[in-house]
Amino acid sequence: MAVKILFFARSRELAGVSETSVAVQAADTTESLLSHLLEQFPALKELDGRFVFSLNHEYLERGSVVPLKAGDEVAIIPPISGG
Amino acid sequence: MAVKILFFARSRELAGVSETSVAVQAADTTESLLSHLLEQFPALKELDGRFVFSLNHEYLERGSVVPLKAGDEVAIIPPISGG
Amino acid sequence: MEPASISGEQWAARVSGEALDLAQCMQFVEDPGAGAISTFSGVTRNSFKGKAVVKLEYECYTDMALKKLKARAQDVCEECCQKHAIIRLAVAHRVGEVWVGQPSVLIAASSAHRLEAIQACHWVIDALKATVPIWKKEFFEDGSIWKENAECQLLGNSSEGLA
Amino acid sequence: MEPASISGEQWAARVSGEALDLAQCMQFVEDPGAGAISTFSGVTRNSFKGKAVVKLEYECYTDMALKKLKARAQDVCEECCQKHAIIRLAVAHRVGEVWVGQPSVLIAASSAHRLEAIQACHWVIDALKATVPIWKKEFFEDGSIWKENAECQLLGNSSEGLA
Repeated sequence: MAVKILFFARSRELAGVSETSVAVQAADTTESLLSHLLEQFPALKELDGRFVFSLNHEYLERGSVVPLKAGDEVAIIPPISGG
Repeated sequence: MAVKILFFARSRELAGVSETSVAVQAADTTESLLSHLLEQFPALKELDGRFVFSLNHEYLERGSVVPLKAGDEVAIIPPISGG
Repeated sequence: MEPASISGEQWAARVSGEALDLAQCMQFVEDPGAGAISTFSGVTRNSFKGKAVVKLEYECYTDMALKKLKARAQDVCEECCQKHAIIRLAVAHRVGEVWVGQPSVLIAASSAHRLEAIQACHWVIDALKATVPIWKKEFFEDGSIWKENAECQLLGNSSEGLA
Repeated sequence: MEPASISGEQWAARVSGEALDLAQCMQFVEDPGAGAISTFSGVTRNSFKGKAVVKLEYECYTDMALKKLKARAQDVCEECCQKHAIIRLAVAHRVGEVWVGQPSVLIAASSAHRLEAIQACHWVIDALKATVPIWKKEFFEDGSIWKENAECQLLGNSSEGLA
């Protein structure tokens, strides 16, 4: 069971990659994913929590705990600045 | 002493000309000019007063009585519809 | 008619019997300090209150129209320049026949930030309709009529907005 | 990047690594029933708070951005269509390097009457800045910084406007 993780903008620079894959268990959530990512990419701590997750192209509320399943696409979304 | 008169839109069609020249005396005003024009171009009565004069490229208030002098340019301005 | 135009450092106004060119208006307002460019095109549409429109025909008191367009452009530039906001403004109006789909009026405005450019276009088209001596006749299959802008206050008791 | 786009009958959204083309957006929204076409171009400007800007660099979560642009376009079209007002809407955003004077975003809207086209451009650029996952980095002579839109509410307590 794997979840695809995308990094953008500053989170991409800090992680040093634009994409990774994380194995998840049935009980895993965005909360456990975050712990895992901060362990794997400690530089992400510099974001100081200034981001939200998106799950399958929809924003998640900041700090919300949402279950994950195989095939999900999660992205780290720092404050946006299009336009 | 002459004043130049310009007709636009419906007033031009009713007058049948786009321009004319009217001799004015020292005491003449937009009021006496109007009487003269309605006499010379009776079809202008069909405007039913729905116009203002401009004098030298500035609108005059409807019905106002303004003195005229040689070289003035007066126009009949029906309701505008640019844009 | 031959194109007639008037311009200042920050603004340009034009009345022309030829097809209007949005790219030309855009080019006038482009500026390295501009973060936003907004445009407005008024176009002949194919119907009015359910009746098929064939074309519009515009007539213009050119000298006075350019004087009024200049005044409106300066109003916008002066008001906005106090906020260092509007950089440039271009407005062009066509005279003569304007067929369905063709533009009769173009406005372009540039500014540092987006709000002012959008507002400038909005304000200029409203002011043009209210104060610039231009007339249009609408042609249907079976007749024609001289239009009157709802914004035109010339016949009202107030001369507000006619300066 | 290769251009990516999504469109419906009344709207088109595009994200592209190539220079944006306003004429193309205009063409999409042209319609015999349109009396007004309004456009908005967001352009790289040469300074930010007095500091010289060299270029911007945009990055985009393409799939999600197109989904959000589609939702915003449909919001506008649906709301306005109830008033038979907006005819068509096109929005395009560039990714990669955008130099001073070049557009990063283009919006064009057509409507029967002028107010709706102007408001649609205004609303779409505001909504884009608030909800579409695109990021820009500003490059100065001596460094660079990731920008954050003031309109971005992602970090607020409210998730209003993020749908």
